[in-house]
Amino acid sequence: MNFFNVIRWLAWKDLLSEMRSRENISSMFFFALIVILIFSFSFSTDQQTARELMPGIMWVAFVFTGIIGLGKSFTAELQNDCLENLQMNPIPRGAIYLGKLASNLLFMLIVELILFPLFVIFFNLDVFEKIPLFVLILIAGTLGVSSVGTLFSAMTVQIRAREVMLPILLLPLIVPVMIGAVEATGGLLRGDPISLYRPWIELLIVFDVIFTIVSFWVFEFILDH
Amino acid sequence: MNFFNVIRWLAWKDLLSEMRSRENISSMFFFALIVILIFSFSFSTDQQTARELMPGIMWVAFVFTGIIGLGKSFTAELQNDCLENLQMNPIPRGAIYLGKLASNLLFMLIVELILFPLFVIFFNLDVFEKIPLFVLILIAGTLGVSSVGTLFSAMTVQIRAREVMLPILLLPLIVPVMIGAVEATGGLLRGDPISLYRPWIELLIVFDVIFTIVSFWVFEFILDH
Amino acid sequence: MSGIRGIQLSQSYRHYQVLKDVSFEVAQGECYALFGPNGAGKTTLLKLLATLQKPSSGRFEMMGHDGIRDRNRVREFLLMIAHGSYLYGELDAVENIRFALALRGLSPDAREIKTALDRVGIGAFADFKIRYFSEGMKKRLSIAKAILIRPKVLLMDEPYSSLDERGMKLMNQFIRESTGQGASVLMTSHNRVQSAEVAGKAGVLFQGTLRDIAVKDLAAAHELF
Amino acid sequence: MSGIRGIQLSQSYRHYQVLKDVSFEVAQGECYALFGPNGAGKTTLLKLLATLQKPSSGRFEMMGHDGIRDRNRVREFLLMIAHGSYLYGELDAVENIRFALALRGLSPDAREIKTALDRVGIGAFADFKIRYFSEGMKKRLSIAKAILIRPKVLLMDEPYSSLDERGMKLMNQFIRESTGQGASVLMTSHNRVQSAEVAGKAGVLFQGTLRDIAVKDLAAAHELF
Amino acid sequence: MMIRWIRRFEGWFGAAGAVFIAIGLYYGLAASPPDSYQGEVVRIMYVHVPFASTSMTCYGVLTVASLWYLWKRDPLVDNLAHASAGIGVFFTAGALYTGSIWGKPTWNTWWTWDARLVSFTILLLILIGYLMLRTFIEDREREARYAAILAIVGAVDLPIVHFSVEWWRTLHQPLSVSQRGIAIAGVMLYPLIFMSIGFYLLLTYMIGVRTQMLYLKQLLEAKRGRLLGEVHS
Ligand code: HEM
Ligand SMILES: Nc1ncnc2c1ncn2[C@@H]1O[C@H](COP(=O)(O)OP(=O)(O)OP(=O)(O)O)[C@@H](O)[C@H]1O
Ligand SMILES: Nc1ncnc2c1ncn2[C@@H]1O[C@H](COP(=O)(O)OP(=O)(O)OP(=O)(O)O)[C@@H](O)[C@H]1O
Ligand SMILES: [Mg+2]
Ligand SMILES: [Mg+2]
Repeated sequence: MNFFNVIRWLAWKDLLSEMRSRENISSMFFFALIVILIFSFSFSTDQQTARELMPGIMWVAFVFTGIIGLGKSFTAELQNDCLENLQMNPIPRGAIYLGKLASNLLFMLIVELILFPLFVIFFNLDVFEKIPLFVLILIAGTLGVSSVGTLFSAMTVQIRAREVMLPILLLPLIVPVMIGAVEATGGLLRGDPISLYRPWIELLIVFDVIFTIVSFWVFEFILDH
Repeated sequence: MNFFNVIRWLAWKDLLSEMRSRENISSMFFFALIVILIFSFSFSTDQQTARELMPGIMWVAFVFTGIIGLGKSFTAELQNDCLENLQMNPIPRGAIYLGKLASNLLFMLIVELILFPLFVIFFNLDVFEKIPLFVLILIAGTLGVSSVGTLFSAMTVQIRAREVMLPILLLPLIVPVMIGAVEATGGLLRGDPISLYRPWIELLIVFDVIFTIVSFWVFEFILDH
Repeated sequence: MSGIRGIQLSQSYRHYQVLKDVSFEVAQGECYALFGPNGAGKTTLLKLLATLQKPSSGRFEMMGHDGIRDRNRVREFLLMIAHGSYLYGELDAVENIRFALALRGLSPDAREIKTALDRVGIGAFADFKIRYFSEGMKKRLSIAKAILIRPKVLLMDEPYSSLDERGMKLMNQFIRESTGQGASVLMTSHNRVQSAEVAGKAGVLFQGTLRDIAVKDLAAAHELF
Repeated sequence: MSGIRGIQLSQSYRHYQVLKDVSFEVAQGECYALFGPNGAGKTTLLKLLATLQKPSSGRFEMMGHDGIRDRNRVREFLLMIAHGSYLYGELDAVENIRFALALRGLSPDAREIKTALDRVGIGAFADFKIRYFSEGMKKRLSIAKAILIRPKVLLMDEPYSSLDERGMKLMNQFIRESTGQGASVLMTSHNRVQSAEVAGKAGVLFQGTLRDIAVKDLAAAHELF
Repeated sequence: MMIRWIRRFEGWFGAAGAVFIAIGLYYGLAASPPDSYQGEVVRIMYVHVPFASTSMTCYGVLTVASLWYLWKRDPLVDNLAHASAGIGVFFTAGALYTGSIWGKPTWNTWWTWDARLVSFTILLLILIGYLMLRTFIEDREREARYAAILAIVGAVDLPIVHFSVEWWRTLHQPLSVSQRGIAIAGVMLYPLIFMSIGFYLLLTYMIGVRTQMLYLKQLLEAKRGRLLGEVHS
């Protein structure tokens, strides 16, 4: 059984389901939008503070939205005991991990990229020449969240209280990712010289690499006794 | 069939399940705790700003925690089709609503009261003589969230994409509650004269009354065709 | 006054009409067995009668009451035993029974409950959480519940499924007892042999329409549809 | 080399030992029918063999491979048909089959799939989302999947449940075909009549231990346990 | 009954709407002078204000139709509610869009956390939530029922959102720019009136067409269902 074939089929299945029901992307998008509005409401006292808080608001909204998407990713496998079926099949566990990671990452990135113009409008940002770097930070931060997230999502889906356990376990672990992403985004938007926030981007990339490798490796023990 | 008996039994059942598994309260507690930490990380620039943001952080954390609890409240009824059973039984729909509202409100309040001392410590607050008023605001805000929340939780649990649809539908509607609660809490903690934030408390109470009545009334159409 | 009377019931789903003008009658003290191929609409018919969904057209009566207008009256008579067991995982067998009966205003004493559980052969598991019950054990618990409730109208979706042989006998004994006390029983089944033992009347649902057949034909070898 | 060989398999749950030193053997081309009262541990035994959980003690072999150490080998042989249908609600019948087969490295052409669906009588529903399937229709789809996969080891938990009579015949035909081609079939059942038609060997699981019985006893009237 | 009524009159509404809007545009873009403060930018008003008020009307129609549906369970009324929500999204988004275009030159920002803007955004979110809710329910009857409930609860909520937000902002800080003081007089009033009437006629036309479309789609589905039922089982 070809490793990459399994990844491809798993991602195909998730994308097809998504295209049919349009559940995840549309609902994640609106969830994020509403979270951003609620945050801006609750925190922003004036235009200036709002802009300062914006990277934090943005990343908290992305992470929460991501958690919702991650949670659904494996609960979808619970219907009709599909998860048991994956477990019983002669496929490498790592391929399952990567397939799921691919679809999760894709969904999150799509949502984030749709949201981005809204941020520009809401917070009056001026970023057009910084877009490539911004996208890099976005991808790095999102991968950091979804690499561990996919692992934990597979784990928590098999226990009681799953809806809560995913954020409880995941959030503390990704604090460094969040800090890195918030600082890098903040630096970029403030127009700091790149040397000031470059370490944060490097931190993000280091985390991505470590988290993805470790998760890939331990995933085996989650879907198998 | 006695109306109040049904309320009592429904709440009894939820509380007993909770005492057995200790799922909701402990997990809601940790979730809220982590959310607060994450927020403090992502937003706090200095001690002063942190204290100003604190009412916002607190209520956003409470509302998100509440949404998690509300979501579980009715998904618990999905196992073994219990919700269908409630629907087939000759009990007034309003009693189901109030029974569920009671247990939801109770869980949320317990979590909030456990968290409160932590706020006092984290943010160095000085509130001991203001506790009665604070508890009033807490109850009023929480009832506002859980009155519509219980209604929508019963609704979204019966549709696809339920995990996301609950916050998507609920959050916009409870914006006034959040504003009222944040402003009232802020005024109280800053030590403003009560006349300044009294309108917010009144807003909360008006909202509670209207929403509980409306939800009680339309709940009938959710559990029955 | 007949126990259940369906009058030209039709049900369409979005893509698809499942039931077409289905009419039938189950007298008090009678058991009607409904057969039909997979996907014929048997479960759908039971759900209509259980007041869980509204027929697209047509109406039905139970004990002389209109099933749509007076549905709260009808709910006092009927009990459904279906694939979902209507049990709460965190409560034990006795608590589940107490709760189910409380919703109907009944409060049996401990001895009665014990007797019923013993009768269905799960007395030894009285204080086991339902979460640990096997499929057949849950079905048996449903019978115990029905024994204590003594409904006037019993709707059963594949009552024999997942019961062992002794369980099936128990089920038939219970059905005979119920009809003996004047209850109307409507069941769907794929098990001709067991159904023939208790049915007083039988029908086949095929291509959306219901055709009565003779009970003695159930024992015969030829195909029903 | 036997198809399945269980060697002193035991399984304990927290409170309670369900299986005690269960040993048995199913030759290639043989069908073994497992009976036992509700809660005897039949499903538990199948789950062990399907590599879904690890036995508390004991071991088993499939096609000569150790079921615990070499479980990835074993998974290439086995297919389970259980209460959960392992189908994705948003995909249609054909897509579900494609996906399931892809996980085993198979890619049937459209004609093959069509033939299999027609054979199990749901050819007309080939492009229906699984979400709309009735219980029996899902079971039939599982048979179609098995026809295309042709596993060497078939584990079936109550294969006849929710199938109509034609469906049961279909199931038996499929089992006979599989054993004819050398597959080993292990099934649990409460339906003696149907099982007797295909079983070459039978056993009763009672109070944790397995006792072999003669297949001709299945047709006899006396009780098995 | 009602559907025939709609079919007979909607064309007239559409045509009349087009005429009024054409006249309004002519007056607004050509015949009226630029504003003394804002210059040419003020002309956005002639679309912005009608957009804003028609979208509020849409929510009004949605609320009434929802109450009516829960009371009478007439599927056509549900179609009306569904249609007005969909059209409402269009007009609300139009108001937001024209508003923020107007905001850039006058307030020097596309967006600010002002009372009206926020409560209006929440209106849009409720409408979108309403449409999403509808797509996530298979069963026709349940879809209509749940959607009606959401609309009603939202209708109770919107005034509260509006007023609370207003209090909030006015309690703390003055509005960044007060635009309420445009003297609407004479030459600027006429195009506004024409445009508003035109927009209302257009709204009626659009809701009529959309209601009819949803109604026919439902009929078609039912018919197809009966046929499929014969083919399949
Ligand atoms: C995104 C931005 C905006 C939104 C969401 C918005 C929304 C609204 C709403 C809801 C109304 C009320 C309609 C009614 O009561 O019938 C309105 C009216 C109005 N808006 Fe805007 N608006 C925005 C930007 C602006 C800007 C930038 C200006 C002018 C500089 C403006 C000027 C007006 C005027 C003059 C009226 C009519 C007078 C009144 O009823 O107060 N709006 N707008
Ligand atoms: N929500 C739905 N939307 C569309 N079609 C549905 C829905 N629910 C059921 N159906 C269709 O209605 C038909 C009847 O389903 P039903 O569950 O009543 O069958 P059944 O007679 O109980 O079959 P079985 O013996 O397999 O349990 C099936 O073809 C199914 O696909
Ligand atoms: N996770 C668990 N924890 C504790 N006990 C369990 C667990 N799972 C199953 N059991 C117990 O193990 C026993 C066997 O369950 P199993 O589902 O294997 O029965 P079964 O033979 O398949 O019965 P049925 O014919 O009713 O399906 C039951 O008494 C059940 O209560
Ligand atoms: Mg059925
Ligand atoms: Mg079993």
